[in-house]
Amino acid sequence: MAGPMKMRATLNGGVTDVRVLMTHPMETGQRKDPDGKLVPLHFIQNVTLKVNGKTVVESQISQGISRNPVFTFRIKGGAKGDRIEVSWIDNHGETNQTETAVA
Amino acid sequence: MKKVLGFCVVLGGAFCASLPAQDAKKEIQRYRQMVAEGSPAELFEVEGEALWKKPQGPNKVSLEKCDLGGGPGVLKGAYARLPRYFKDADRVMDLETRLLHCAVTLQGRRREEAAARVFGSADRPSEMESLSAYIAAQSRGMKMAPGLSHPKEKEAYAMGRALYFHRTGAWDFSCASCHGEEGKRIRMQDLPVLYKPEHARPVVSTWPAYRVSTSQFITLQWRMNNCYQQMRMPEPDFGSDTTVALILFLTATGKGEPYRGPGTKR
Amino acid sequence: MNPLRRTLLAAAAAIVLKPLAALAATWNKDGFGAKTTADALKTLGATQPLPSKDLLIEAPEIAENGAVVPIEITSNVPGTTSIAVLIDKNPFPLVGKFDFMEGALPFVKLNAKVGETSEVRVVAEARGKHYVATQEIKVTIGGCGG
Amino acid sequence: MKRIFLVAVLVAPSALADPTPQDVQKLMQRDFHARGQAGMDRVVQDGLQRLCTESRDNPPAGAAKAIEADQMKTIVLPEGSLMGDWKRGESIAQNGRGLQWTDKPGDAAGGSCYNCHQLSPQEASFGTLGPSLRQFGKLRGNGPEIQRYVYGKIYNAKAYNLCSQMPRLGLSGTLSAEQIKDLVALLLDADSPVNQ
Repeated sequence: MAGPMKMRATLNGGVTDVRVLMTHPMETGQRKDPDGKLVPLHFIQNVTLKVNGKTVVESQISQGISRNPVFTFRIKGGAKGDRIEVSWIDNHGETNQTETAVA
Repeated sequence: MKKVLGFCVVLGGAFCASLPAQDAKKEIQRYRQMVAEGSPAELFEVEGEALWKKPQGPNKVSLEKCDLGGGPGVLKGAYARLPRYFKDADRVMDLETRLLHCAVTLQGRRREEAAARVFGSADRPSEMESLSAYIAAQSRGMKMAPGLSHPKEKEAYAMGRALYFHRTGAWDFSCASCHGEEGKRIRMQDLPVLYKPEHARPVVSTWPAYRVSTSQFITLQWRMNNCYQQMRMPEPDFGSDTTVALILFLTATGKGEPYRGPGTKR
Repeated sequence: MNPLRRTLLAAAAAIVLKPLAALAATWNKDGFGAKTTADALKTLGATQPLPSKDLLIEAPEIAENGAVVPIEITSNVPGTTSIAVLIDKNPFPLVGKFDFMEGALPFVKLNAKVGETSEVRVVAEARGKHYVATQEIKVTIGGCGG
Repeated sequence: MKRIFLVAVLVAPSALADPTPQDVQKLMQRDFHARGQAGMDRVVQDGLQRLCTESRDNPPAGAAKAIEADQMKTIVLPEGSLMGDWKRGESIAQNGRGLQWTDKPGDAAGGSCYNCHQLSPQEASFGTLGPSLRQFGKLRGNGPEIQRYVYGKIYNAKAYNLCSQMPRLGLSGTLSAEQIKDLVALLLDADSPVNQ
C-alpha cells in the first residue's frame, strides 16, 4: 500500500500555493540494496492537480525526482474552502491521492 | 586577496570549480534553507500519528495513554520538556526511552521485541522514528525545557557533561574531539560546539529530523549511536543511561530555544 | 463492517480511482528515456528554444547533496502552457514536464536528483514557441565520508 | 531541625560533583555492547586517555613528557625508504572507513585525512580540525629526517603532542606500514599534488 501524502493549500494575496508531499522511493533502477542486488526502477510518472474537480496541472515526471517528492504549484485566485485534489500514479500502476480545502 | 575555495563533483572528482569562500558559504546556507522548506518530514508525522493510535502487542492497546510527562496521553509540549525524571520508572528518560517503556508497560510487548528495530531505513522507517516525528511536532513553538531539578536529573546532566569530554576508544576520541572548538569543520560540514548554549540551541530545537543524504528520518538516539560508531567505539544500548545523559546534557545546554522541528539535516 | 457495505465501498473506490488513472495516461516515454538533453528536447519539439530572461530559475548554486536539489521555476513569458526541467549531466536528463491549464500559474517547485555538477535547463512553451533558461548547480561532498 | 536541613543543602553540591573518568567508564562498561570488530576493550581508557580526560587536554608538563616518551617507544620504523606511492596515499587520505562496527575487519581502512586536513588542491571538501598540509613537503623538504617525523606522527601522533585529537593510526591498527609510507609520499614527494 502506498505511504501517506500530505498537502497544504494557502491563499496569499490572490494566489493559492499548493504544497504536496508524497511518500515514494523514486528508485532509479541503478541503486544496489545491502545484498548487492539492483533495486528495480520504481517511480511516480504522473501527478495531477485539480481544483473543484477541474484539472489545472498535469505533470509527467521521471526517476530523476528526489525520493519522497515535494511539489509546490500555484493557482490563480482561489477562495477559502476551494477543494484541492492531488493524485499520482507510478510505473507499477500504483496510485494514491489526497485532498484538502484552501485555507 | 579574496580566499578562493574550489568545489569538486562527487562522481569522478576530476573537475573542480571555484567560487569565493564567502559566496560558497552563503550558497550552502541558501541550499539548506530551500531544502528545509521542501522537507518531507511531515510525512513521518502522518505515519507516527497512525502508529500512536494503533492497538498493538498482547494487550491490544494503542500508546494513546502513554504518559510522556504531562499526564497520560498529553502530547502538547511533551517533547519540549524531555528528557526528564519519571517516577514510575525511577530514572531519567528521553522520548524514545519513554516510548519503549510504554510499549512494554501499556502494550505488554517484550522489551527485546519492541527494541529490535529502532533504527529504520529509507524504505521502512522504524516505529520510534515515525512516533518521534509525530510527538516532537506537537511541541512546535514551545521553549525547550528539559528536567533539571530532580536529583536524578542533575546526576544525569553531570554524567552527560562528563561523557562529552571523556576520551576513549580506538581513536582516543571524545565528543569534544570534533565538537570542541569554534569554526571547525569535517570535510564541508560545520561542527557545532555543543557545550556552548549559542551552538546547542539551534541544534536541539530541530531534532529529530529528516536526513536528506539518506532519505531517512533520524532521532537523537540514532545520532548518539552513529557518533559512537564513527568514534570507533562499541555500540551503546538503545535508551541506556549513557545515551539519555548525553541527550539531557545537550538539550539542557540549548534550553530556552523554541522548538521548530522536526528539522532537516544534510 | 458488513460484506455489502464493504463491496459498495470497494466499488466506490474503483469508480474514483479509474478516471484518475485514465487521465494520467500520457507519459513521454521517448523523452524520459533520452540519454542526452538534445534528444530529450527533440521529443518536446524544442530543438532550438529561444533564451529568455522571463523564465526564472531559483536554485542554489551549490548543493551539499545531489540527492535533493530544490529548483523553483516561474515563467513570466505570456501564454506559457508548459514547463520542462532537464539536468544536462544526469543519465536521463529530462526529469519533468508540467502542463498548466486555465487556473494554474506557470510555476513549479520540485526537488531533483543531480548526479554531478551540471546545468539545469528549463524549457517553457508559449503560443507555439519554446523558450529556455539555464543555471549551473555545483554538487559537493558533505560530511565524514565514513 | 533547621540546622540539619542547612547542612544537607551545603553537602548536596559535593554529592553532585562531576563524575570521574572512572565513574564514566564504569557506566560505559554497563551501557555498551561489543558489535562487529568494535570490542568492549575499547571502552577501557589507557593512561594517556585518562590523563587527557582528567586535564581537559592540558596535562601537567612532567606527566605529559613521561607518557610522550612511552608513546615514542611504540613507533617502529620499517627498514629502507619511507617514501611510498603518493597516488595510493591520496586514496588512503580520501577514505574515511576502518575500525567501525560496520566495517569488515579484513578490508583495508583509510586514514580519514581529508576529514580534518587540507592536502591536494584538487580536493576542496576538506576539514579544518587539523592544520592545512598544503605544500607540506615543499615547505619542509623531504629528507630522511622529515620522512621519519611524518611516519612517526601518522603512526602515533601522541608521541609528539600527548593530547592531540589525531588518532594513533599505526598503533591502533588502522593503517599498515605500507599505507603510512604511501601517506608519507603524499605529503613529501615532490610530484605529489600536495606540493604543487
